[in-house]
Amino acid sequence: MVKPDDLGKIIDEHPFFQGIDDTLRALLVGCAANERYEAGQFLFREGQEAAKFYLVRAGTVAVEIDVPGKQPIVIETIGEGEVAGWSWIVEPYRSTFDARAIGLVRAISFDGKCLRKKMAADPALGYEVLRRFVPMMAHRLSSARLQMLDLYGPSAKPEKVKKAKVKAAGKTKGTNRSPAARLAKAAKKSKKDS
Amino acid sequence: MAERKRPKLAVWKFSSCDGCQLSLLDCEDELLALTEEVRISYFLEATRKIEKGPYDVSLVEGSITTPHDVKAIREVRRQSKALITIGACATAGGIQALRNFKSVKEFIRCVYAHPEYIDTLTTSTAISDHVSVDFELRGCPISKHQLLEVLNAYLNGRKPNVPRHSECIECKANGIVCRMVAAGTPCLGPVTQAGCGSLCTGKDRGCFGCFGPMETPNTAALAAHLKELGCSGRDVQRLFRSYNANAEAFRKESETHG
Amino acid sequence: MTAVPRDPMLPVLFRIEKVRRDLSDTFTMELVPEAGGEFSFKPGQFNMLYVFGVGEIPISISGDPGDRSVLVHTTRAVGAVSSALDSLKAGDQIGVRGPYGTAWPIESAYGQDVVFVAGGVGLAPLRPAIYHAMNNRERYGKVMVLYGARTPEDILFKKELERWRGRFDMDVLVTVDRATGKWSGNVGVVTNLVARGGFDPLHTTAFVCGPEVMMRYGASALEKKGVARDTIWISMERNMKCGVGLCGHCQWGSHFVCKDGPVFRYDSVADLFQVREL
Amino acid sequence: MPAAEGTAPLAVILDQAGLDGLLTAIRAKGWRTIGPRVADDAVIYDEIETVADLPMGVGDEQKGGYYRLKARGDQALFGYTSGAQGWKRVLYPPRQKLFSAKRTASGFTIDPMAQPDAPLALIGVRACEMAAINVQAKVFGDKDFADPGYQGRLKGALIVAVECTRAGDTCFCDSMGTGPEVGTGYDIKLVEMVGKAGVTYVATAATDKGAKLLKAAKGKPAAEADLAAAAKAVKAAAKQSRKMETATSAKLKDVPEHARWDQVAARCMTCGNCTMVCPTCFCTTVEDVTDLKGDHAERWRKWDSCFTVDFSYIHGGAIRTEVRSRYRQWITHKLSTWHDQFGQAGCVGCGRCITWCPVGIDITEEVAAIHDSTKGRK
Amino acid sequence: MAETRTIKVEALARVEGEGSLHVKIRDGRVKELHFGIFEPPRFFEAFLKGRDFREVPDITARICGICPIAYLMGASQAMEDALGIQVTKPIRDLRRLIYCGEWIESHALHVYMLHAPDFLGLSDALELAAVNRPLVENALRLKKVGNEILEVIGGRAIHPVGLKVGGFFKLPDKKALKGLEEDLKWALETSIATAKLVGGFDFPDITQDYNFMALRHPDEYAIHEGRLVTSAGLDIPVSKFLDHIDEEHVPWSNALHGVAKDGSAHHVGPLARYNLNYDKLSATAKASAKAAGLGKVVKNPFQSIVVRAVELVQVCEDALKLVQDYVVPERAYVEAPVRAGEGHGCTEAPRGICYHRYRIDKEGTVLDARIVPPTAQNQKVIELDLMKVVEANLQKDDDTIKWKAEQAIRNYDPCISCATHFLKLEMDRG
Repeated sequence: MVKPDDLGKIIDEHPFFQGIDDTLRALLVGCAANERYEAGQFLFREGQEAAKFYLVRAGTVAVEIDVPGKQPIVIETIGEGEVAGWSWIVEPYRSTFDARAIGLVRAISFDGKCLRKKMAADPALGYEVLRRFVPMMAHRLSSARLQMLDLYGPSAKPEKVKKAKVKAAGKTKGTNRSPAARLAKAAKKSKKDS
Repeated sequence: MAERKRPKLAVWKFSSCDGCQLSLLDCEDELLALTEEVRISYFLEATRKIEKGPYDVSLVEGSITTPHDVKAIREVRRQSKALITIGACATAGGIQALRNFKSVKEFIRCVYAHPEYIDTLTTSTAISDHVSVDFELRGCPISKHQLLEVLNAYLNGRKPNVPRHSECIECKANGIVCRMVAAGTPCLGPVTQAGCGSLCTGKDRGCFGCFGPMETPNTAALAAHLKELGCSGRDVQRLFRSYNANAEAFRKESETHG
Repeated sequence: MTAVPRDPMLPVLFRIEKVRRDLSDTFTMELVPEAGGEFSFKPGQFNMLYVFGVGEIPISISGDPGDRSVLVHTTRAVGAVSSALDSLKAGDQIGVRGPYGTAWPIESAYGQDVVFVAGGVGLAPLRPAIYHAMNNRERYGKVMVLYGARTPEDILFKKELERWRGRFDMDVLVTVDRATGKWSGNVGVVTNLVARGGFDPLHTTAFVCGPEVMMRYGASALEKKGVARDTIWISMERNMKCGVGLCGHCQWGSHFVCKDGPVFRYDSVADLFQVREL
Repeated sequence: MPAAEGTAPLAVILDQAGLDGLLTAIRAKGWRTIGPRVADDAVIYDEIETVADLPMGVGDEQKGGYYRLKARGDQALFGYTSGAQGWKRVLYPPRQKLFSAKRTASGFTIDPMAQPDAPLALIGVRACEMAAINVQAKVFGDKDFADPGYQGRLKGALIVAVECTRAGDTCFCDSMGTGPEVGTGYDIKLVEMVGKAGVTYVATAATDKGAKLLKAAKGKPAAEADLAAAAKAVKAAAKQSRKMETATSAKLKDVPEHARWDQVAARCMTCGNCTMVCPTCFCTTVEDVTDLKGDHAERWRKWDSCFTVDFSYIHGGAIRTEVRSRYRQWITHKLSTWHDQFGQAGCVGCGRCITWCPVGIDITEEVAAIHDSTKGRK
Repeated sequence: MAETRTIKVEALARVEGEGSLHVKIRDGRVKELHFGIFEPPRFFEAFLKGRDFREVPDITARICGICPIAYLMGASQAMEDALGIQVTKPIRDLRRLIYCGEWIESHALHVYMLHAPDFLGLSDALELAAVNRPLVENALRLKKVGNEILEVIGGRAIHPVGLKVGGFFKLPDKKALKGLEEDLKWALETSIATAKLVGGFDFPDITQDYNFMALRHPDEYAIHEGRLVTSAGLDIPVSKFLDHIDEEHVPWSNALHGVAKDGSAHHVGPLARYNLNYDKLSATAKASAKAAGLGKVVKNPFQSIVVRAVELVQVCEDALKLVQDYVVPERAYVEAPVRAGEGHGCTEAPRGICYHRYRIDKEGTVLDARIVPPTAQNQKVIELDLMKVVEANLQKDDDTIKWKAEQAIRNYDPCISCATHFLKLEMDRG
């Protein structure tokens, strides 16, 4: 088990809460837990209560949408040093996507209810947490927009040619004499006539 | 050298004067060479021989003016790998699109005098209003040089050199003195697509827009200037309302005058 | 000597030695001069490639600047000329003019961390610089390649990227906009990779190449991370007909992209980026 | 003053017969004489043979979008102000073949264009036009990549400049510092003196080849008084009704979002006339042509204009789709960024873009509007 | 043989425009025969109303891309008539010259590309080129000479832009016309050879007693001016055309049939001109006709190809002379103050007389327009010919009848695009 002191140290080292005031960090530690997810395990599921958020320490978390009849669509991946989950801070506190561990994920989780209560009681903590969450959320939003742009350009697709059915058309029928012979004859005749 | 497979060419006609397809026969110096490179599979004006589709390239002349045309052009599209429309009728509805500006009432009176004989639509519209078109060749009539250029570019897999800019650029390159500036002659050149070879200006007359609107035509600015030159609203309307009357930019401008 | 200089508009004939398909629409050609000899260039420079009867386009050189025996170009077939290039085979000839334009100042980054940020086919113009860095690995701090592609199928030089990733002295991060198939890597835009850092921003030179929008956001992500504007470099793309500053098409503010660029220091052009339709 | 020997410039007085003799001498030396003549209601620069081809007694009236020839009532041959198009038509023709290529069994071969034609003698080059020729010489004379066609034609050319003795209504060379007096680059300079006794020319040579030709023309040596009268006549052309605000125009690149761009876009038709008649606009595009069989290919260079959509096309679309961006590109380049590129403005104040703009958009007025709106700031 | 046969040619080939043919045969007799024109109506007369009179020549030219001069000139003459203008002789000569150009182009096209293949059992001129390439190359060059005349004077071959009411916008310089001289000399020789050649074709033995109608001019083989005469003895000024010619609308065609007031058919075109104006042919043309086996009267419609060739000789010779004699006229056009009026114009298009009538108001705005093109007038005689041809070939198989019938139609070089433009008129009266 990780001791609260060690938790505080881990929190301090993670870029997200880097440099946070000692007293505030102590408050955070009270809501934190060390967690480990094996590959394929879900950190949270779409529609369920957003009970926690995570500081990812190692491994990658895929944020996904489940599509019936298809593979789930990965919207983004969250890696070491980043945060997974922000629905805990936004009413009605339900997760908007699935989060699944790709490979082993180690993270510090924070209990949302616990933290919200402390934030309400201590505006300094509330401000500090929001001050760090809002830029992260803004970054996610702008990244999502860029991702929509098809920034690197679509690939060229060769156009398919449709096959068509056509009515058979009338054939030209030859006559008993070749055109060359007729021409020659015409020329001869005209010579004779002139 | 390996024989290149000759693509099949078809020439189709809708409502028109036949002048644009005649342009193909007017390529006197190139016609025989052309037939060595393409196989003429359907071209009623030139041959009674008809080959089955699909066709590699279809040239389509004329505008859509009857219910039968509407069906026929879809069939042509289905049979054509590349569909190239040729001429103002096919690209903008042609002179016969002037009917589009008549009141429906008046028009119905015309049509229904003998409804049992005649089957016609109230509008004359461009081919691209009905099916997708791969390339539009402008002009009333088209320039045979541009026609050859498009076929040539197709055969050689390159982009056709058919500029979309104003006729003025062509005039200046040809060393023609601007009729509007130097003689006060009303001219659609600044809003008309190049390609004719500065024909009218070369003959001391103003451009009447037979190549249709250029890529970004500022018709309002030109119309204002035409009025400064002494044109009445009606004159301006007539100018924009001729062989490419139903091309959007010209149609809209013509509707604000009169 | 008053001889009239050789016309810069005349191509030199090269023969295609090898063609490799990279992606469904992207391919790499190796060319050798028909008349023999070597071809030297600086990373980031481009050539005008002429396909007989079809036309000419500017294409960056994507090969190793250390190998002068062969000229390598990676092209994506998007227009008539690039599609015509795509249809050529080994043994065919093309015309080449160049090399033209400015280069990635890869040597100015000696002693620093170098970060290559690439998007889509923008990895190709950076590859010569990456080769240079790897050929001179000891002269650099960290070497990072951050690469974004549309889907896993659109990742250019995939095997090479994997090989580089396998090296202990190089960091390679790849991300895609849309995960397909069995992709288990990063999903998200390439700027996210920049945001993750892993380099020393105060001692980093960054080379960014990709579509204009991607470079704009890529450069600003680097800036946010603390990399100074004057150590960020980008490579511009504009319509070019001559490649040598005579035709006027590639103007961008006061610059001719063909001869003042394509590689620009970010601080000298950041303002231009903000002007629409410049 | 006696006819110049040694260092002093050669100056002679020619009457019109003498001028004709000069033309004959020039042609005899193998130059193709290109000069002003009247065609299609304007003065154009075209092949001329004798003085009879020149526009005798022809003046012009020019204003925004307006050009009319006017009889002067005298015998002046250079009584107009500027011709419909400048000298770039001959020094950098609208269509130039770059090379032709032939398919072979193993690939193809490239044949460079043919050697240039007979050298050109440009007769009647004005101050602004001389300046424009020098501007283009810089554009096409980059240290790394020069255009051999332009440079070759210019090098082989004989330039006979003619001083302006009156300014047209669209002229503003004075404010651009490119006139009214002809700068450097010419071989012979003429000042046309229209007097009661007839028309004479004060002809000065600036180069050896100019001096040789002038000597052959056998004029009467010019006296001090003649030279003084000529200098005075040139001064009259400095009286110009239009003026460029050069301090503001050089800084246009700093106001890319000025509201004026939208205002001019309402009038601008993007027809490209201004760029075509501009004597310094140098943009070109290339066209590839083939024969039907695809065995023979050619590459041509054609004048292009930054007012076209295609000009800024890169795969997927054009950069400058809006009229405002295209007008802004043209005028900003001409007046502002040209300084960064070539150390001077790209405008020589000839006024052609004003006269030949069908709707009379006036480059000086556009700059003045921006000048007025930014005046007093800071 | 089957009791009932229906022969259909859905789309006629090698004619200008779209037409069709339906023949119903019952018990060995032609029961029904329709030469239909399904070219859609384009309502020219309707939209000419309200246009300025100066625009009419260019607009009516768009009726037909094959013979635009017939429209440009007919409309210009009608307007000149309305305004009371007479063009000068040099302008008149230049007009005849450009018209010669149109005739050369159109006749060369028809003789070699559209008609000759029929006599040789070929589908088209390209097949002919496979048999005898130099012949087709010559044909194309001949056609090109005609187009060059159109281009030099009019700017372009199809819908030239240089013509206007009163004359021309700009006159060609002497040098430009002079450049045509050598080509025309060659064209004259080639035309003579052409007449000889096509005179040697085999012609079905079919003759008809037509009522021919053509322009006739006292001094020349009438092309762009003259009085209207018929083989029945009519001799009227152009302005009286509508007193004698009427139109009927038949259900199977989008074109009106031009017929005489008494309901009889009249025949316009080369055969009519030849028979009515033989005396006005040049000596060369007459000699050529003789060499080709033609007499002074030709009543076999299939021999129209020979007559066309003879007319080629005539117009090449005319054009050559006009080119040689050309002096740049002082003025390009004649101008007159605009006034209200009515005017008539009639010229010989390559395929027959083309009539125009307009009324304009005092501002020069068109009040009313009427155009009767040649093919509309020939529709009825074409049907009469077809009747004969089909009956003479009843024992043959359908394909042969089809071909023969097509050939009979092609005798008239029918320009179907022209024929359909005037439906609006008919409907007005309905």
